[in-house]
Amino acid sequence: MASLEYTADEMMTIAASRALWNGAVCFVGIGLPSAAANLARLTHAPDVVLIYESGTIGAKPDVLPLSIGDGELCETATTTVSVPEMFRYWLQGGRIDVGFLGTAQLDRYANINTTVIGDYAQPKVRLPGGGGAPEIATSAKEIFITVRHSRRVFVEKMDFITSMGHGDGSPRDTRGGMVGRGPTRVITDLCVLEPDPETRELVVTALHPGTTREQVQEQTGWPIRFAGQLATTEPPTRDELEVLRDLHARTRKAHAGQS
Amino acid sequence: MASLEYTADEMMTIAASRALWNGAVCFVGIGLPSAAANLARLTHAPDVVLIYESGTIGAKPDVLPLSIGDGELCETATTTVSVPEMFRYWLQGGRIDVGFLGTAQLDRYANINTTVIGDYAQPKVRLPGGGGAPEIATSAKEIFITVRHSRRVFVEKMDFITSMGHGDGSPRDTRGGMVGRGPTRVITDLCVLEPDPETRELVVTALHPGTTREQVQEQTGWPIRFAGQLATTEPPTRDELEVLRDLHARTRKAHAGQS
Amino acid sequence: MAKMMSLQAAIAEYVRDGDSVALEGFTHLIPFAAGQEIIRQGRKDLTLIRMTPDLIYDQMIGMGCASKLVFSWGGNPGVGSLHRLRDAVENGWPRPLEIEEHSHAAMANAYDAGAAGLPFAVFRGYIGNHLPKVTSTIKFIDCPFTGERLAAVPALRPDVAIVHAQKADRAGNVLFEGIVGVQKQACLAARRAAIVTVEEIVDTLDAGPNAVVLPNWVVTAVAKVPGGAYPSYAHGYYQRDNSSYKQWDAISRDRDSFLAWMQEHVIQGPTDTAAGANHGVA
Amino acid sequence: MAKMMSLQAAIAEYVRDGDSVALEGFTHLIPFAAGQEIIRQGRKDLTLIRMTPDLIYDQMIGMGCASKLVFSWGGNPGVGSLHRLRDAVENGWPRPLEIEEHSHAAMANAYDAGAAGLPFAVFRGYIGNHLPKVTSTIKFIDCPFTGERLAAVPALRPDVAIVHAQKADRAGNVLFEGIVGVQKQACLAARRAAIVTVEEIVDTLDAGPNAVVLPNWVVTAVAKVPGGAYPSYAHGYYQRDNSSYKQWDAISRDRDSFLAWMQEHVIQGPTDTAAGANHGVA
Repeated sequence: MASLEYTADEMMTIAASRALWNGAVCFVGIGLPSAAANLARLTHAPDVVLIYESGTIGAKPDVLPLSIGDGELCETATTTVSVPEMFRYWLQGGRIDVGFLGTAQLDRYANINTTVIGDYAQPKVRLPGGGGAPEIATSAKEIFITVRHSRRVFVEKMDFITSMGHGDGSPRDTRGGMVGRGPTRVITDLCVLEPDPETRELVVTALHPGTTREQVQEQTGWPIRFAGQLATTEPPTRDELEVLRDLHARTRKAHAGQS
Repeated sequence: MASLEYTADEMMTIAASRALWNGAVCFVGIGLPSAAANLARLTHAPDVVLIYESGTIGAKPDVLPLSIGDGELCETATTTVSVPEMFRYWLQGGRIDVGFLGTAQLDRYANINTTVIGDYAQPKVRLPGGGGAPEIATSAKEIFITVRHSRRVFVEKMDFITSMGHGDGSPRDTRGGMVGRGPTRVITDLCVLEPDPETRELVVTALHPGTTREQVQEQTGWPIRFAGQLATTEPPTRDELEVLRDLHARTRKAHAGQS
Repeated sequence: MAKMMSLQAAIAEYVRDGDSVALEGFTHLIPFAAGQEIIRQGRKDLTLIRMTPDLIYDQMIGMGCASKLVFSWGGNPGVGSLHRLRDAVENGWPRPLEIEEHSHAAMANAYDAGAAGLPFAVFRGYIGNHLPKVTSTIKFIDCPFTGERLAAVPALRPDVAIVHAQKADRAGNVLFEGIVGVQKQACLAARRAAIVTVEEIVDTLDAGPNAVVLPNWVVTAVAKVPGGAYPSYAHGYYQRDNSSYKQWDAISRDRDSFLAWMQEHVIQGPTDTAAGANHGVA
Repeated sequence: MAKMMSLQAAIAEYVRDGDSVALEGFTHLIPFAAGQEIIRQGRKDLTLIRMTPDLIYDQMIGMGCASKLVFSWGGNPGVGSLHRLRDAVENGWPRPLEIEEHSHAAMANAYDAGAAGLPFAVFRGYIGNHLPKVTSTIKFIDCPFTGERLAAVPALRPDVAIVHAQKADRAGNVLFEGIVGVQKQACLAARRAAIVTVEEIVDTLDAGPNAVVLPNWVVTAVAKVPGGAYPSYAHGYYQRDNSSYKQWDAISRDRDSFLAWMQEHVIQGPTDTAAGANHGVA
């Protein structure tokens, strides 16, 4: 069988989608996480429960939403609740298996910055802010992060922590089980990273096919560590690629059609 | 015009109904308050808003409910909310003009006991308890109480305060306007009582037609005071009586018919 | 994920002696059939939690299922006392009953806090009354911004919540309509299991986008029990049988007549799938 | 009791310079027409409150209406930055903008507390991040039962709340359907006025018993503005115009092109009753 052509972005989305298991209850961030979560639902995890912070529970969108609250999410959901209820009963209530986040920056402990680059009061770049992420990061049982790998993102030192990953590497205060385990996996277009069980520093545990250690180090702002047993990500299957491309094609058509 | 025949109970309900103004938002206790509030709605106050603690807002029942949550209340309401929302957004939110309560006992400061007679741990009579009343009594802008006048009810000393009236007569702590004025009127089958503006002790301000001061004192467990300008309640009008009797007849028929 | 079970099997599997159990339904959708199944299965030492104990808790208390009651209004609505509750509190019959007494506002907030995963609820309440003197779980805290003193109660987190609803779909998603009380909160607050009896199982709930729906993954078991709320009611299915509530006053006033009635109507009475049947509502 | 008014009259009567104003609508039912009417009427020194500022606050900020912004996520969803918001924060153009920044959980809880008449909200949040360092209204309190440290924020109580809904009946009762966000909470939290624009006025709302309805006596003014949420959307009426959101990125990137667009589309643009008309949605 001839090897399939695919892009690094496709590999990233497919690798991220595989992290979700069937039946997982997933609080979905917009953008890359939403693409991965919906791909999971359309492939190996038909019963994954997708929750968007706009209040939609069990959304099954046919196309990817542009915003966190597109009409498609509500129309296909099991039910739609108010935003206070979403954050109180569903997120804080400890019902979320996986919070799936993107980010603008992250550090070696998978702390997230989506607030500001430079000084908060005199910012160099003002980013959108935290939204739901600061509490998703602590209330969901575990966190997956998906983001494109680059030195602008994987930084040695961040100016601001918007959402806690593993803090300074100290063990988490789980407050009677109501605070989750934090980031357990970071999926990029180059590799998969997981926190070291001891130090909680991110370690590359799998390289996507064709990626080298040097490429990863090149795009990471600190001296990156690799796991002793470094795996290679399974390449996309024909089915995964087809479903993902169909999803993107439907999405492009739908969003272009609304004007 | 020949004078109308009516019972003391009818006079009580009618006098109580007149205390509500058109457009008042009334949190309605079951029993006597519900009869009075619905009579007001069917006579001079068609736009009174009736709220029951079961969550029904703007109920317009055709017959009197036996419980606080009969189906009739929901079917005729503008909307029905959850019980936490009812107590949080609607009562505690400061939106209730009048809390209309009944009681098992009350004292000279219109404090209410619906919990226990005798010692709490070794009760002589165990009453149903507070229900919504403890917070209705403090969160509604003012409180009307309607109850049949007797020494068993109007007691010198109560074993338990379930819902605060005017406490020991000290001025109320209104907590920035979020705590109401407390009981402003008590309507019985004999008379109308109001708190003295200075001492907050209940004072008889109007006698129902045919009632004597002696009768009121006879049925009151403490030396009762009468206002300097003691009024006589207007007797029921033909219309009030007719509407009330129709309401009771419809109610009897409806409740008997369900078995 | 919700399992479709018989009521008998659901109670047998999830309700244990010594559990704290909340059977909720605020005047509407009261889970009578489930409570009676607990009686038939002879559960003991339960902490029964319910805002308005109603006839079903009068029956459970009178049959000796409970060692503690957490409640905020314990009467027969529009009729008078719950005589079995009173007999337990006043005379310890058939066994002593510890009570933890609150106001509705406190319990509604405590369920809300339980559903929200918070350890406690804050509200403006318990002002000027004696309930804080007799209920040890009532505390007061100060607003960190204004200094206002507010009431606090621990979140309610029953081991098991049991409610009745109009319908479930075949996947186990549940719809409540009408007076919805604290049922959703009670189910979300439950630590071990949320059991729902329903009037019917349907292909699709046909609910509006913002209807009160519990998704199947927060429901432990669904049992079809038509008439399961009788003699309370199910909006859209049958009305409240007010005459049964009135008759209960005489039945329950006396221990013997109570026991005889329970024997005839509950112990020897209908099993789950026909709960309302001999009341003419199924 | 809700007054039926034109949007122009409602803004003129209830929104004053210096007010705190919350225009809510979480991605859905965003009250664009009302925000643009505020721009046309030249309001100044507003404290703008909104979880997700979106394009409408970008426009209001860029036109100089605001001196302060309270928010939790300030981006163009799925597209990128809000350039006018960034220009105000980074460069003080057209005027300095003070910001009070929260998380969604904090703001949702703060609206909930405002609606509930509480002075503050408690939630499990702001753990391990830097927002409490930069936002002075974030505090922490201890649970009086478990000792757990929890976050606290003051209740949100805007002077005026402005929202868009699908319909009102002739009495002024308002129905929201679909993604309902915090609109009900914002209206109930408002100190002086709750203004609602609606797609249509109907004889009867035809809502389920538990639909999200604001009774007319908590609504100050209802204005019929078909298309009033465009280019966001109104579930059941029209879809989100995603291309407008994408085009906004280029329009708003530059001060001059922004001002020209505002002049053409808002200042000289449609008045309230025809808000969506030239966008082809009315």
